[in-house]
Amino acid sequence: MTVATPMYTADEMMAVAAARRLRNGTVCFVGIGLPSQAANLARATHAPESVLIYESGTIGAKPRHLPLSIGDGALAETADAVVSVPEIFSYWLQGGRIDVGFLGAAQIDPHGNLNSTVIGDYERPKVRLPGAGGAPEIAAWCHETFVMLRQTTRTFVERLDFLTTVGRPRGGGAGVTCVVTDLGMLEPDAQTGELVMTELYPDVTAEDARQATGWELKVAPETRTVEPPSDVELEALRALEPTTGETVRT
Amino acid sequence: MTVATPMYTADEMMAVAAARRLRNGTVCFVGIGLPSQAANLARATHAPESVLIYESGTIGAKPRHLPLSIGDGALAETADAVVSVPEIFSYWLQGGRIDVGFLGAAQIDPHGNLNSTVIGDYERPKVRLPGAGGAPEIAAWCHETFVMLRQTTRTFVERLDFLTTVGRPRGGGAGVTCVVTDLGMLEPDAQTGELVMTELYPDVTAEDARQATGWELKVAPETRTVEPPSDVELEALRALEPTTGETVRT
Amino acid sequence: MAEIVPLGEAVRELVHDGDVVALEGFTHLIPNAAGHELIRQGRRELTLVRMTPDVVYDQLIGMSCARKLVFSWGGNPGVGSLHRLRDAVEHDWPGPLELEEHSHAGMAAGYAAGASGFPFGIVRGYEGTDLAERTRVRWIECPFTGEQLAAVPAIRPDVGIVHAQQADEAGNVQLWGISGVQKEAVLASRRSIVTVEEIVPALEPRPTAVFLPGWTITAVALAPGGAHPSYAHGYYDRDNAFYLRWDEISRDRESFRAWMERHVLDREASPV
Amino acid sequence: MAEIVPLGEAVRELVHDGDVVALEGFTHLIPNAAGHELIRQGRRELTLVRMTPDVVYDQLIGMSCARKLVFSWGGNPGVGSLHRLRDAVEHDWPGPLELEEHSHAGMAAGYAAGASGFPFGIVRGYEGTDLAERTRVRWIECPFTGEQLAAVPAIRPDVGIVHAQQADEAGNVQLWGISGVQKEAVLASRRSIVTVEEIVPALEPRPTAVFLPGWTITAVALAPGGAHPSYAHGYYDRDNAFYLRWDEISRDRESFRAWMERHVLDREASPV
Repeated sequence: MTVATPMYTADEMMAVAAARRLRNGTVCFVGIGLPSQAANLARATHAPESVLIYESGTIGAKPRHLPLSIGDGALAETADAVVSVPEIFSYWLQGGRIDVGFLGAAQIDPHGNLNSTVIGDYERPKVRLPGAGGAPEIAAWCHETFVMLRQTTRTFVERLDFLTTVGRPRGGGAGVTCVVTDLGMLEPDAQTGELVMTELYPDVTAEDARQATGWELKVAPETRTVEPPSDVELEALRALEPTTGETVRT
Repeated sequence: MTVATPMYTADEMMAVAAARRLRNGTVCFVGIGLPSQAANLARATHAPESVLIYESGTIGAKPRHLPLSIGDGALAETADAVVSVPEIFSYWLQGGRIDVGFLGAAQIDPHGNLNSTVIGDYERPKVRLPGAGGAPEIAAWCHETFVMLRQTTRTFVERLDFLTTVGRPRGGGAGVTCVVTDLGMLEPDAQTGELVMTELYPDVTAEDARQATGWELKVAPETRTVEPPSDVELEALRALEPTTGETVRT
Repeated sequence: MAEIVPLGEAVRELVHDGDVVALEGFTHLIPNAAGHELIRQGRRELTLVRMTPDVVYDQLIGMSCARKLVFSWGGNPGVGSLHRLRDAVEHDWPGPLELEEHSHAGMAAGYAAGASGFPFGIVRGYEGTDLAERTRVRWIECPFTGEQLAAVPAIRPDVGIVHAQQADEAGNVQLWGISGVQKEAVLASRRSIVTVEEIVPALEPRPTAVFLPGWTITAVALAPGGAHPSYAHGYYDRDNAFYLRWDEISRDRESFRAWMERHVLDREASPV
Repeated sequence: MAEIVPLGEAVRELVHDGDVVALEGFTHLIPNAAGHELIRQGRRELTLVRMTPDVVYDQLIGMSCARKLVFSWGGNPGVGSLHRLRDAVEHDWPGPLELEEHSHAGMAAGYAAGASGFPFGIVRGYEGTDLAERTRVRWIECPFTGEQLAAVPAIRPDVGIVHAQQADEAGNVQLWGISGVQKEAVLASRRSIVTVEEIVPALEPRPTAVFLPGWTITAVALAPGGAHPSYAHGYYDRDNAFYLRWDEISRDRESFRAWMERHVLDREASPV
């Protein structure tokens, strides 16, 4: 059942905006949360042949609902293949066969470098974050990397508290080519590599974006306005919502 | 049906002599031919829990008949596990978890070094042999290595034409601890590491062994005489004979 | 050949204070029962190794079992922080916790090197990150191309502990579904304990199965439900509700203590 | 995504004179039909790569397709010598053959490195052997322990060719039984051809199965019986009698030529 004027959340707008950038057949390396939402939405709409690889070793996973963890049983059950974690990171990721990697982060700097390790001093952190996980090698070896995080002066900082992942690595890939936020999208400048705001969501102004950025944000002369999520996109996205967390014992 | 005084071939004596040296539960890395015969004979007689690993990736293979190649289907069908060839050589062989490795060779020198590469000059060989295969790492990483080859002045040489495999490597294992020939057995001297004839088959004299060796063969003061194959051993060994090579298409 | 023993006995005989212990599991088959037994037996000064420390490591840290953590991603998957881990790192409660952190690729390479008997593994990573100074990485040059690569030291735990679906009477083990680095963790460790959902007369080969021969394992212990709140493919699903609840339970030191006393300390090892 | 094409077309478009070509198979699933197509199309100056070159490599060498062989064990398994290989090395007939030889462990590490995008792999071997001077091995020092290890260069063929039991319509491939280094050979190669016994509507996961996604393969070609005289697990057994007969056929240059003309040159590629 569709709604005349769709209401949607910021997360939904982010997932839809990222999903639209995936061409059909793209091989994606995805983590949990927004990336998993975006990649599965793409698979459920315009990119049915996209291949989802989770670092838990599942290749070609086709979950009907979003997994709560990257190792949920649904991923193994629906995957074309399940391989070991050392193999996923050697033959598949570092082997350079993945088109698009998705990353989140706690902080990003003007060159797309990411922090997912600590807020504050490393030895005595204000907030201890989960850490690197697969991020450094995902950014280095996927052909391109999409970053998804909310845009605030606390997350978009001139200087990272800790550099976990290099935005433009000397790896096989192009590094971070797109940052999807709750205000719009940024892309690196071809010359300088500095992130530039190139797309804005409906009712978001360039000034809003500047206010939400901890550095002198560059905004493209002609920013595109992103189409709001369509009914079809919203329905597909909401149909992916995880089932309740109740456990079934057999 | 048993025979009163068993008649047996030199190969059968070699296989029996080698098999007797395997304790029950030994983990063996075996190649085709005499080593495969010896290891399977041990499994069929006094060492039923011995584990056979073939370099084709079959762990715990239990063939009813001797395979003609190390990759025969019977090995995969009867194995506890089948792993990739890179894994067999990394996690299993170099990982140092194998008790006894078996090797053949075209030439052996007084220190148990082996040649399976060429006879004559490398650039213009008289005989081009198959090459190293798994031998160098088998000798280096199995806890001990048994060599099986016929004893003649052409195979037992002072100087190898080519050193393919080190007899006492600086690896994890003891290297060559036993050489089983068609005349008896040699073991390295604890001090010098030089091979000493320690056991002789029935009706074989120390002089026979010296005549068949291309160097000044040392013979132990008290050589043991090896028991001839028993009826039980011969029957078990002959029951392992490969089935005919006719192909079955399904 | 693996001995089949009660879990309590396996932990008592094979895990000592100060050991380097890897309880591995990549969201699936996490050896929670074995972790609880370590807590009940009051192990101290452990170096805990795991790519993805989650609830059971949060519990071990909060119960003062660990002096050091070697890891690559430490969080409550799909939920958020591990509050006991954060409390230890941010406020030294219940004591200070030394960290050695890697990327997933680096740690996976370290386990594979350990299983292969190599002193190190190689990764094309770490370059340009602050991580390089915070982990045990060295730079080596490819002798053929001159390319610089990161070398990570082999991971060689004193004890590797994993959970599997099945073992047979001889102590051979089979697990299937997402297998993570469990095979490497067992093969890289000096001693190993495998807890299993059940002991079956014969292991029937399955797709995606990882087989560990009994002769590569020190002890096998029966622990039905031993992976809960994670899952055992073919036996029970992931208790997602518990992971969400743990966020509440573990946020506060008192409620954490109370929960541990009620659900772990006052409990017996799973009977055998 | 792999294209499903006739074998003749796949070989014509993907394999060029002078290419480095790996037709892999460890006694099982040896891509003999593909090798015969290379001979029929008269490829020249190939560098042939394979751990265990057997009959089909003997044929390629005897038919003047190869200028170099990269290998670790070259023989007729369970029978003896490869006479065409020996004739080329010992008497330069039909032409000289350059050799680069490794140990199995070294070559397996080279393939794994190639599949992983690493420039080299490491082996604890070669030390003290004459092989070290005859192969492309360099010594590196462990930056943590100082131990000396052998580095072997990554194997990166222009074309990797393997045979599998099944593909689906999308060009996904599944093979099972002994899988050797086939996965590594395909993933390490710039282009790849997989010949299959049959194309099925859907691949059903099996124990010991190796799955290669269609997007890692350049071309899939139907070639029923394409592994003969080796075997295809679940389809047909190894033709041991042929391996014995090959010893006779290949001993003599004329009988070899006659056999090749009759059984390979005058034949069409397996129809599709």
